[in-house]
Amino acid sequence: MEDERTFSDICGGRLALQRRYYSPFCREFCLNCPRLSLRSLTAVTCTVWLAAYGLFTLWENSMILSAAISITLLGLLGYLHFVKIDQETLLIIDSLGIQMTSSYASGKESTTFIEMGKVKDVVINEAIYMQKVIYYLCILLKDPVEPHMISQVVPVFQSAKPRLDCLIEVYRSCQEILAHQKATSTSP
Amino acid sequence: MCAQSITSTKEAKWQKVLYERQPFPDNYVDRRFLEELRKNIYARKYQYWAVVFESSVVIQQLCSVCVFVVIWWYMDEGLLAPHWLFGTGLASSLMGYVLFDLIDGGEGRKKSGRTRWADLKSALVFVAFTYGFSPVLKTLTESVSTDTIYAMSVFMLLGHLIFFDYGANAAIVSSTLSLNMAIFASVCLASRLPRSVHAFVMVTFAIQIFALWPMLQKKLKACTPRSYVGVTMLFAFSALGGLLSISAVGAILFALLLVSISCLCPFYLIRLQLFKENIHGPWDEAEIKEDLSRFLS
Amino acid sequence: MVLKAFFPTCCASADSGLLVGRWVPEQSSAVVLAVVHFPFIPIQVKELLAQVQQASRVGMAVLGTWCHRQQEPEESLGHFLEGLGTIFSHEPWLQLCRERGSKFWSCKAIHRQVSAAPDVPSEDQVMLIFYDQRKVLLSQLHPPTVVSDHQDGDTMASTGGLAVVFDTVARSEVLFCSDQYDEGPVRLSHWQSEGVEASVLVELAKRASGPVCLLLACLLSLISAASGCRLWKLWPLPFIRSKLSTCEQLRHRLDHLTLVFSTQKAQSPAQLMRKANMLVSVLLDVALGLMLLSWLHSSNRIGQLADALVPVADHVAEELQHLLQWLMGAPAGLKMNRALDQVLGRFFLYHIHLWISYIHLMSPFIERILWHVGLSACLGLTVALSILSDIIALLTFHIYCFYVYGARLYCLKIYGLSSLWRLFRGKKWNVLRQRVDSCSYNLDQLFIGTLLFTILVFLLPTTALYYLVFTLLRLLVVTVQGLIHLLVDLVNTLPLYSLGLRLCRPYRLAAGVKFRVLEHEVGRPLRLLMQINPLPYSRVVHTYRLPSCGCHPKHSWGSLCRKLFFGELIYPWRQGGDKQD
Amino acid sequence: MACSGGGGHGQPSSAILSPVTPGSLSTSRTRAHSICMVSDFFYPNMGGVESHIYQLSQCLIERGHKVIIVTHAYGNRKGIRYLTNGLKVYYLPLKVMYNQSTATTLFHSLPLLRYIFVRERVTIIHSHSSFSAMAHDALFHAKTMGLQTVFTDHSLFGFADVSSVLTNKLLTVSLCDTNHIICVSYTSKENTVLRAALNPEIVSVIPNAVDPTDFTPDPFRRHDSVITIVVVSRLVYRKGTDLLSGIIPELCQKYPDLNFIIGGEGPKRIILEEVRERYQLHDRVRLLGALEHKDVRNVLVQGHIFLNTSLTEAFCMAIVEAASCGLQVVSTRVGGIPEVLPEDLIILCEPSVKSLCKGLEKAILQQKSGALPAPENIHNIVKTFYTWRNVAERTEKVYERVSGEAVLPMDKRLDRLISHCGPVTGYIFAFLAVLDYLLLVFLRWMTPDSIIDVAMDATGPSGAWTHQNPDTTQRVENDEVLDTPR
Repeated sequence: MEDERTFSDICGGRLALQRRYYSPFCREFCLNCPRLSLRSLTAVTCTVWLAAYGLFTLWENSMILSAAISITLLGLLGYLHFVKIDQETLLIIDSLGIQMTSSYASGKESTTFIEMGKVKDVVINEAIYMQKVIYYLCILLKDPVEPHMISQVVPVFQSAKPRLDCLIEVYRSCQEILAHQKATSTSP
Repeated sequence: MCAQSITSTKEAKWQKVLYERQPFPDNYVDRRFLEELRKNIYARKYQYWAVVFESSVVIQQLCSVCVFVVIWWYMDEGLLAPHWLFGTGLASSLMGYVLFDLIDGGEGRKKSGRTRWADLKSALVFVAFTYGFSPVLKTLTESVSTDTIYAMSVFMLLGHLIFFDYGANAAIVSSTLSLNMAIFASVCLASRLPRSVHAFVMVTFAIQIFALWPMLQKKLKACTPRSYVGVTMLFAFSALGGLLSISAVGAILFALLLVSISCLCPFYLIRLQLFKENIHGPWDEAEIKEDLSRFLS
Repeated sequence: MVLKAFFPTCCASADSGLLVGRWVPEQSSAVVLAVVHFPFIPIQVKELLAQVQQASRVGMAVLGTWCHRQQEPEESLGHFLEGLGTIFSHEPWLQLCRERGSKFWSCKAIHRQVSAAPDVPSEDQVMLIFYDQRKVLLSQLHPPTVVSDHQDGDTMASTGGLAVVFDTVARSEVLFCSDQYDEGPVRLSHWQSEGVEASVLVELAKRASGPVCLLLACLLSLISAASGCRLWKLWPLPFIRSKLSTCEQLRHRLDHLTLVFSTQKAQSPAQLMRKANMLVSVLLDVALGLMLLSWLHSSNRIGQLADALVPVADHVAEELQHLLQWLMGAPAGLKMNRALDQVLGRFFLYHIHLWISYIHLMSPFIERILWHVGLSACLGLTVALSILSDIIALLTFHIYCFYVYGARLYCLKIYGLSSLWRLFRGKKWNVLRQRVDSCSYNLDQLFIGTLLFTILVFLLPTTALYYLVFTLLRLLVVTVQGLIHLLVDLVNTLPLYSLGLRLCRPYRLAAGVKFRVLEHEVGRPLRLLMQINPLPYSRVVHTYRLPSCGCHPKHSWGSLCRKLFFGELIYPWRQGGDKQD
Repeated sequence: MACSGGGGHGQPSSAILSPVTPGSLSTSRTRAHSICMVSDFFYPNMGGVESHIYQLSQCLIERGHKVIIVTHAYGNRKGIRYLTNGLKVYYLPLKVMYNQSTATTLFHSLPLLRYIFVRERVTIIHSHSSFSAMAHDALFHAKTMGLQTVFTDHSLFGFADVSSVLTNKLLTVSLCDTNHIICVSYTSKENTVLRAALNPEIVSVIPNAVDPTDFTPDPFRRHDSVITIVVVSRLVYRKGTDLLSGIIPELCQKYPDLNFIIGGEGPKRIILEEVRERYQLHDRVRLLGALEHKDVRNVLVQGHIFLNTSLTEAFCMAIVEAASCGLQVVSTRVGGIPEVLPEDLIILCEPSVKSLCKGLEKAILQQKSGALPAPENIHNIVKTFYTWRNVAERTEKVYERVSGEAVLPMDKRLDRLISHCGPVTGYIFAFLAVLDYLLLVFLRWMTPDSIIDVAMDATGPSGAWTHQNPDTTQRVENDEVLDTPR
């Protein structure tokens, strides 16, 4: 089954959360950020161009204009390829692991898979971020040496920072799967 | 709650203790509030003439700076031969040296345990070094513009006057710094003089007037106040005279300055004492009266 | 726990038969390695498994049955497969089945000895995970999981779950290498490696490599012995060698070659990778060097260079002379002390004069020198480059001298001024407490101190200017040398082999795995596709970069500026002193 | 200290002792406030203010209020932590300027503080310690946001030198429109009223307290063959370490059977060591160095007499702790000390070596003649004096009163500032207040209150911590928290 709900991120922008329940022990949560808005793009381009023209009128050097063009193009490419993240996916499979995929606007995907053996817990944590105090979902990794300690905290949905209600949704079903995992892994 | 507490405890007397719970609200204000407040406990009363006498130190210093500048002016104009200045300086310093020991019959020397040999040595060091460096001094600042030099020396002399140890125990007082600034200024000025002999003489004179003369003054002030006042007067007038020979306006201004410092400022200080309002009370940080250094000596 | 069945994609189209693989009870996951086809004799299957097991030390077993509903009519097969379970008893008994119509599979895991109902087989949920046998076999997980011990493969469970899968597949390589043409007693289907004769060249190379390595190793040992002999330990030589970057580079390369051609085998794959990287970098280096050589020796470029060199040196000297003339005047309207200015200027001019004469003295030999230098390019581009940087250092020796004089002078001044400034303020530096204390000087100390202070203050600008100018020149040279060294280091350290591998065979270097959920319908087992998540390039470089021969400055910018300000000497190469601190 | 248990539960309730609040636990059970304590000084820093804030918060939580604490980051202790009973602490990443007090530009802390106040739905801001710049910032912003403000002053200040003149001016500005001020002793109240030119009606006196259960006597730890004098204080000038350095040789020469135990660390320690060297007292004067708060009791009970040589004190907790351990207290008569203990428990002296030696000799004689009451008795008397629960009740009353009052609207506030703080300062700070308001408006436009997540209550009426509801997300992650990239 699959459904979609809209939430908002900490800055008020709207996010779409898709939940796919493949089976009782495999679920996928997919957060879609708003796409690159044409308005902001044009705004940035115009500012760069105006600046370029200003310099051009100052120095009468056409190099500046070409430089401006290349800068805008390269900047846009770089932004789309390295910065702008369109979609963040959290795939959690019982007794196998948790997989986080973040796909960039250019289609590039970066995936990290964490085995269930390393996962200690999934919690919602509070943090001071820029001039805000935000909630964020994070995966606690076991310390290989002593298992009750925490070696690392992996934040989830790092680029699209959803608000608490959205996080709680994800958190609940993650907890269900983790609980099932704990229950069964102890029995055999 | 306030009301009932008041009524229920007409007879109960408020006392300034924390360890027992009293039938008053926490923000209760008693009659005895601020009764331990005191004002101007440590305010000092000043005598006018005493202040004037103390101010003479400042006068002295101003005058010595003035004299120095005047002498430099003479030498720069070539009105004053360096040999002559050197001779007089030497003579006066010898006189002062003798006087220095005569005044207190040599207790100071005994106390400090400084031998005449040491004095001679340092005197030799002064002369030798100054003489050795005077050619360098001559060429030192020739590429620097005169105005820069003047500005620097004025600044340094002001610094000398500011940091000089007038007997007040303030934080900024540092006799070392003031002396150094004076010497710096003297070197700067000396380097503008026409020949290296001039420079040499100028620097030695600076040492005499900025380093040796205040020592003698201090001793005079301590032992024979009357003569000290006399010397101060004399010195002030000589300085005025010297300045007068250069510019009348300068002399008048300087005289005004001296008068205001020696007469007006004390008067104003005493007036201001009346407006003093210094709050004291149990909250003050108690200061330790007796000296505790004896336990560590 | 959910039962995970790792199924090789290459077997998806195989005929019905038995699933052979390994059962990992800790994660309740079954790693299917191959399918045994009908007809077979159970004893032979068991023998095969036994020999594979003792060869690969992996607990092999018959995990269950696999039926591909396209050939056989099911009803006959069904009971038969049921029956097989009794022959090869395994817990739990997998029953994989692929229908003809739908592309969805059915999979059952049956427990027999369930205490509650012995006759009614109980089932639990199964998850099918397809994996590409070849890729998994060849790939190598990063960071490399420590393989606990090779004695028994079943302790692998101590390491992470997927590591076990990778390990299992990697170890049961013998199963795949079995030649496909000789018909064994048992017909298996799995990914088939192209046996031995597929790669004759590789085999030949492997055979040949041993003696070649031995030979080269002997040569190298001779060379190193020669370089190690006592003659080189005589006084000036070690110093010079430590300063010449050419020697550094040569020694570095020598180490590389000795390591590459060392006769003992590389234990871990990482070490093997390292060797390969070194070999490739050396080869590339030499190739580039030879190109350079051919370029140089074609159409007498050496001669042109030599002719160009002397005038250039002269010109540089000229420029320096003009600069000094300018400084001895009133440069940029700065107020300098004329006497000192003249003295310094003359001193430096004399130096330049010396230098020019020296250059002219050695001008006739330059061409021959260059020619020999050019020959050295056949040892590799890096060697040529480092020789170049050494030549630059030699040709700009006079600038270096100026810099040193200026720096020393300036340094003295600065220290004198700082201590005299403390005296000026009536303070002194307390060495024991490492702080500034106030101190009462006596009169003549004060006087002399102030006198010197004044003089130094007025002389400071002159020295400072000289220092500044020569430092700038020096920095220019240092930057050029630094760039050359950077280039050399790039060639030295870049792990080209790994990068190429990452480019052509991404699955060989795996950062981990990633799963894709294949489309599925309710009631059927979930099907995941396990793909290999290749290592990003940055981490490839970071993991496999070769050690550099640290012969370039390790200043941080802050410390560099501090040193410049206080007039301490800076060097392009790593100082012996720097090594200690 | 800040992690030692949950506040003072030594007494059943000290309410019975106060005629003001009969059975206050039941009657004064009014609506719960959500309080935000702001101060630069908090655990891991150690001291009187820190323990005050911690214990007070614990007791308020126990009484059903919601309490959070805001302080600045200490080293890598940044972000959000939870202490005992779900006491939530924000360690804000602000630059520390001078001994643990943050640098203030009066504005740079507004965005974070406002965010916290909004998300925690704070109703009352309670700032501590006039040395803490952050506390004053918080007051300033809270007034701008229209929240009730309370300020607790823990320290005394003179009027003599330039620095105090300046600080007093700032205090005037900061307190002139604060709703209520709390002082720890009557002397401190007088001082504060004078410094900030306040109306004494809005200044309450609520003393500090000690946890009597932490400071119980133990007569068997002390050796009665010798007499031991204990000193526990920071070894700095204000604590009169110089006096101590004079007292030690005097008494040690006079009484051969006298030992000193000195706990505490500080710049003046060198003096004591020099004295010890000079008079070869190594076997009789023990310098313990810095003490953990939990060890203090074990040090105290080893002695017979406690010596306090402070030159200024608002409310000396050390002597109360010592008396609670059953020691005879000898102290200087400065600041609020005379109000703290009754005459029969304390010997007050002038702050001079002679007077203190006299007082100590008196105490020694009493000790030798056995005229002193038994430690148990002293403890039983002292433990009724100061308890945190009582402090919490009285503070709660202040909150009640404050929450009734109205916060000055902007115009009135500006009038107050201008009329109350002198022409120059008044106008300057009125201007700053306006700027602050504009900045706040800007922030509200940038991130409206509606999109700020309301935080889960750890404490208070619906505290997730107190009634453990299952799916609360409040897991304490003390180790890793994201921080502002700086």
